[in-house]
Amino acid sequence: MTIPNDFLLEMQRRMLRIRYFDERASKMVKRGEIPGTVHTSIGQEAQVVGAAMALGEGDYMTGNHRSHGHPIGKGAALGPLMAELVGKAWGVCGGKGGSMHLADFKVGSLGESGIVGSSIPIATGAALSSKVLGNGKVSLAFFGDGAANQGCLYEAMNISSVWKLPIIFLCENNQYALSTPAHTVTAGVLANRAAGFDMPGVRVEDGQSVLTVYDAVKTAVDRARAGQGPSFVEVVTYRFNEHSEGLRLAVDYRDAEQKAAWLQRDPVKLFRAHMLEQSIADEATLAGLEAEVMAEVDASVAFANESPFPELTDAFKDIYTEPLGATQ
Amino acid sequence: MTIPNDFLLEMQRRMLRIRYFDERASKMVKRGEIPGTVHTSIGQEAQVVGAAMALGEGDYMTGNHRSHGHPIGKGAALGPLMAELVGKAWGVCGGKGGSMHLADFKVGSLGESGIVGSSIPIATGAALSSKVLGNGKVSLAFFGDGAANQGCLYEAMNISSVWKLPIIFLCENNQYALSTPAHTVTAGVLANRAAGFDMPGVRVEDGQSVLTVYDAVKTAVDRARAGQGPSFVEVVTYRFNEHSEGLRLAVDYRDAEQKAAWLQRDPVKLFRAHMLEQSIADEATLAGLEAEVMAEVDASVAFANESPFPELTDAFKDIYTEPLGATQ
Amino acid sequence: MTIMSYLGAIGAAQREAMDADSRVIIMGEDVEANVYGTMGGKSRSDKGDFLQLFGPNRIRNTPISEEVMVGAAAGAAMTGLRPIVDLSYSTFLYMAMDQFINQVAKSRYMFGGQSSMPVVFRSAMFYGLSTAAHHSDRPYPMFMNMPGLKIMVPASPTDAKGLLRSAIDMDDPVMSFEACMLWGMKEDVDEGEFRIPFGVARIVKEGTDVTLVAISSAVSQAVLAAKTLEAEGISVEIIDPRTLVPFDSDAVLNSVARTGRLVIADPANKTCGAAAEISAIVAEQAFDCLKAPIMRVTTPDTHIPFSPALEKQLYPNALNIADAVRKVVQTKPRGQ
Amino acid sequence: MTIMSYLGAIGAAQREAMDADSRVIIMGEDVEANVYGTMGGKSRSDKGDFLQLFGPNRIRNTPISEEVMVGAAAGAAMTGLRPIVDLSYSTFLYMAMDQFINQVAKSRYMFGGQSSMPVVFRSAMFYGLSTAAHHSDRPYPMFMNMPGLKIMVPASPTDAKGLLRSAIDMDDPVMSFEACMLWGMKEDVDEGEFRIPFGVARIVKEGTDVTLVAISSAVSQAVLAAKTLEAEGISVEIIDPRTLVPFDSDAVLNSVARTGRLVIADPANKTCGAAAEISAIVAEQAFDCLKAPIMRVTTPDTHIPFSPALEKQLYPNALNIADAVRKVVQTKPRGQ
Ligand SMILES: Cc1ncc(C[n+]2csc(CCOP(=O)(O)OP(=O)(O)O)c2C)c(N)n1
Ligand SMILES: Cc1ncc(C[n+]2csc(CCOP(=O)(O)OP(=O)(O)O)c2C)c(N)n1
Ligand SMILES: [Mg+2]
Ligand SMILES: [Mg+2]
Repeated sequence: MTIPNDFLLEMQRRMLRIRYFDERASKMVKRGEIPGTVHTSIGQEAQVVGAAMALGEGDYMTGNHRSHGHPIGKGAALGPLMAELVGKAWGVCGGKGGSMHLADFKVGSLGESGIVGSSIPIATGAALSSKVLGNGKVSLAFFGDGAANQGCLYEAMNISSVWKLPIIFLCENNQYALSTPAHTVTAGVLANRAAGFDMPGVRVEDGQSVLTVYDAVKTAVDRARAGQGPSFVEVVTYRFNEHSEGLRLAVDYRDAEQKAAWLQRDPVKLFRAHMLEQSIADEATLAGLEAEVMAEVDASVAFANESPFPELTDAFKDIYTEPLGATQ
Repeated sequence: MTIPNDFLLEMQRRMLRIRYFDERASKMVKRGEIPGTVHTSIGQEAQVVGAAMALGEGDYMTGNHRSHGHPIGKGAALGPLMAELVGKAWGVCGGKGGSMHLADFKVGSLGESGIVGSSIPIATGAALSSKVLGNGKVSLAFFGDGAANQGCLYEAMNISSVWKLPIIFLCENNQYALSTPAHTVTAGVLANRAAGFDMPGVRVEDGQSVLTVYDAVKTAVDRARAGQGPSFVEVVTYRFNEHSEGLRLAVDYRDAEQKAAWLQRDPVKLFRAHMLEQSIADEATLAGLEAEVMAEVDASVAFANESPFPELTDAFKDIYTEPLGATQ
Repeated sequence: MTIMSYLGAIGAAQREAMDADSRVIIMGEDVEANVYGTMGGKSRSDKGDFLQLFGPNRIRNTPISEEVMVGAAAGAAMTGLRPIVDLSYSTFLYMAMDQFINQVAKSRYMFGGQSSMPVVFRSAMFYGLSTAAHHSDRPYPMFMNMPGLKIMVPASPTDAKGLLRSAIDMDDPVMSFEACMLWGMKEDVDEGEFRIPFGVARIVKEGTDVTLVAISSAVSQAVLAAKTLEAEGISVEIIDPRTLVPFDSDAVLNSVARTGRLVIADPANKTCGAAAEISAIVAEQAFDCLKAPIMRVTTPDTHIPFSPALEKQLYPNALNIADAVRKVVQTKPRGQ
Repeated sequence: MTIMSYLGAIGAAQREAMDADSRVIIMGEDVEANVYGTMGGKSRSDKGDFLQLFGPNRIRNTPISEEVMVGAAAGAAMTGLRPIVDLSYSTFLYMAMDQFINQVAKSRYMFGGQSSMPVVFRSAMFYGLSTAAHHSDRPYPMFMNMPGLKIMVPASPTDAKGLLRSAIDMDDPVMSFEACMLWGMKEDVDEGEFRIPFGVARIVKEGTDVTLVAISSAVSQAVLAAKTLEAEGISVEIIDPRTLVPFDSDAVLNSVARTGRLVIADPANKTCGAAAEISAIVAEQAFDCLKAPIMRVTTPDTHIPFSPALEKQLYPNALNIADAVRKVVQTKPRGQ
């Protein structure tokens, strides 16, 4: 399919947003400016953006602990995300969610999940409401190779297939679950599991190419929107940083050579080169884009710093939609 | 493979035990002699016995709510089973388990489960201990087509495949989960799901033939014992009675023609005919066998009747291996 | 007014809500065949078969997959539907515990109020019916320990209909624990629409000597016990909280302020049960009114055995409730 | 004796048990790399890497599949192994709730004592560390509500080592809830083999005016509060139950018999928490000794927010514990 240039530039913009946002967040964790830790999507930007941009504005999405890329890829504003990471009142979740539990309902982001696998049924439910209400919305669940061994995924795949729900199961296979190499805990090829649940299963070997990911996911999204049901898309990629920022393990569980090879395949650089080659954009445009995004990230930090902390009493709000009455 | 005649006769004996035991239990439920209800394996005897007898004496087995056939198929004595069904002290579980929770550790029966799917991880753990201890024992998990949509099955299949555990996942596909036709809630063919977990998946279309079932399961057992890991065996069969005895539903959810056709394929009658045809046994031998088993079932009822009820205080025993101390 | 059974009332409330709002759907195992009789009475025809009334888009048989069933209902509730999930037996809820706790109960909070969760999870507690340990749990205390869920435990057909209707209309997740023992219980119930608020206890019977808080199936047992005790000259005030979250602590505290004595009859297991919480609330907030120890009549800390010979002794009943009341009445108030 | 951290003590107990009995295995996510430092100290080399010491047959990385992990450990325990399952964070336990409740806790009972279940489930409660609602739960009260499980909540390195060793030697399933806040806590611990029995509380400090029962991370906070209170002339007796099932009610009842006052500091959520149970036991069995209301200092009924600005106020700490103690001391005993 031919994609208009401004859409391609928007892809690069969102990949840059993720890259710069996560690089900044990493620094801030190490400086103690962000409490707890963060899990960056650095190195996985193509896989995230290629998938998220294959969805429409109104479509739904859920994610996991590696969480910033998903809403950014779906188009969320950076300020409220950064404010959330520092635990401020202007955060997208008012400071209650933090890095692992971002959600931005304005862009169809129904929530990341700190519990591995746990958001897959939620995405399935969003697809169910689309089906029942007939509103044509598609749902996508981001989860990792590690999450792919949680039973709820197969319950979700089965029910989605039986009910022909408009959902994409998007497996971010970055080849490790924390310190555990996927091949040591995973039987067979994940994408091949889809066939047993009567749905297409695609494995994208080059997860560093945003266009390749986009094409694969777009096909699945079109299929879902046409009422033909769910698809499983496995994208092979690699995380450039440690599992979480600041984590230091005594063992080096990742093969050095393999790592070096993957670091060569930086999705942001690759797509930049592609756009120059294909003269989709010139150096000036791209440099300008990068400067713009960097400014956006600076602004998001400023926004976060400006924001007040939440009030002590906010800790007791939003548990229910109304005061609990008799028990309060 | 050629199977000695006495083994074939033992197959018929165990199928008859299940048939007569369940027919008697059904009557007793309707007469109020058994509290609660029972789920019979009438019509599924070939699938149960063909699988159970493919296991060795020392091998392990777990099951589900359709529970009498499994321990009987594995060689359990009928008296303590019947005493359990009536809630007596001489019951195999001292009257605490009842129909849905039979277990007879003497024959490797680690327990049936009233929770659909819940015993599959238990069988997986038995296979793990065989592997760690290197004692060559094989484990088999009986579960239904309905249970096959519980996520824990896929977690179990994955870990068993990765660890090459000696286990057989035996799916009793009687085509219905209570009132729900399997094809309405199940995507694709269950046996085909095995491939995605890197293990053989076999579908036995003729689950009414004890020898066909035996051959398929024996192959899987030999494979497991040889250290080659798990297998998935789906056996297509049919339950002749209602889901549970005494249950009456307003809707007839089973197709009348299909039902009539299946009732023709009575596994006990089929194997009887086969043995006569092949002159494995003559009429007198088989009639004698039937009389013997009927007497066994009568004796099991007598044993149950003779048994005292448990003491009130037994309700508080066996929660822990020792008195709870401070909390008591 | 018309005679309705507890089970019929549950069906009526659901039918009413489905008529009133097309966003309400029902999903669960075997709901199409109405196996548990909770959708229009025991028979399909009686009061109309839900599948025929509302169609397959709104009445959905699910696979046996509790985890995705619960999570999908939550996701659907976050995106425009108002699902009722029929989980049949309460002992099956554990299969979906992660979804209940980490998604259903926490999402709205974690996301700073961006989502609401209008979903009802129904399940029946089948205790007392010889179904043994895998079908007889009364697990509501576990859910009380996790904020974010509302919990109803109706003890009469009227409360079942009124509370369930409120639950379906509510924008927060509700867990409805229905006592199978009460399914057959009948009384006059308003056929029209009515709602019973959460967090408002029902004074089942007024009395002056002892406050007796009774939950679910223990309510009718408490009433029997009270009759016996009246004859002995002991006046018992019976309170049915009806919902455990929110819990109407004022009703209990006010009553104890008058009676000075408290007995709690709760079919859940003893340790960390609802009775423990109610006792702790009173010991904390009404200590000065107390004239006697607070007694709990609960299911002891055991699993449910199959044999009726063992099971029947376990639950709160008119006899053990009456004994507990006698004990607290005999205790002399301090300083006398 | 040697200086050991809480985390090191957990490692030491496991190493000790694995040396002593080849049937003991460890399984869990990322245990090979010792990501959580519970197997031989924070670094692999420190005190020996378990993978190198015991080999891949006994140290097993699992897939992220809590449900089968827990069930498989149970099945293995029923057939000759003595597994230790590392579930990392306590908030992940819900994923395996059905296996914990319906299999681990119930099997021995349902099968009339045919099986025993020698298995230990370890998990860390990461509260107070800005990990928000999906990593910060303290869910032990839910498990207290289900008989069949034993529950340890060590509050010191010595107790961690001694209790965990007892747990691994025990033939019943044990859940070990370890407070992440205490991981760094250091003290002199016996390097040799020793076991601390379940169901025997530790009198952390004797006192005469108030009994203060403190659980897990609340113990050290209680000690700080007691220091302040001593200065005000209030003598506090601090009791650490160490195990919640079995629970040493005698220790608490005897203490209350002397002090007449009870405060409970429990990091779990308030409703139906451990504090509620302890309060109810005392209100039932030691009412006549009570001179004041029983106060609970717990985490209020809320989820754990991410922002440190919101989180730090939530847990029992020296200040809110001291306030509660002052309250019960100020209340005049009735009749004075
Ligand atoms: C249910 C559950 N189990 C374990 C964890 C701990 N944990 C957090 S991230 C992670 C690895 C996840 O791997 P994967 O799904 O591949 O995602 P990735 O981090 O590689 O992006 C683990 C084990 C968790 N958060 N939730
Ligand atoms: C976790 C759980 N969900 C639901 C049930 C209720 N239930 C009992 S048997 C059954 C149908 C099981 O079907 P299947 O697995 O095919 O076994 P079959 O009865 O056909 O032998 C259901 C839904 C249960 N016991 N446990
Ligand atoms: Mg990964
Ligand atoms: Mg079936």
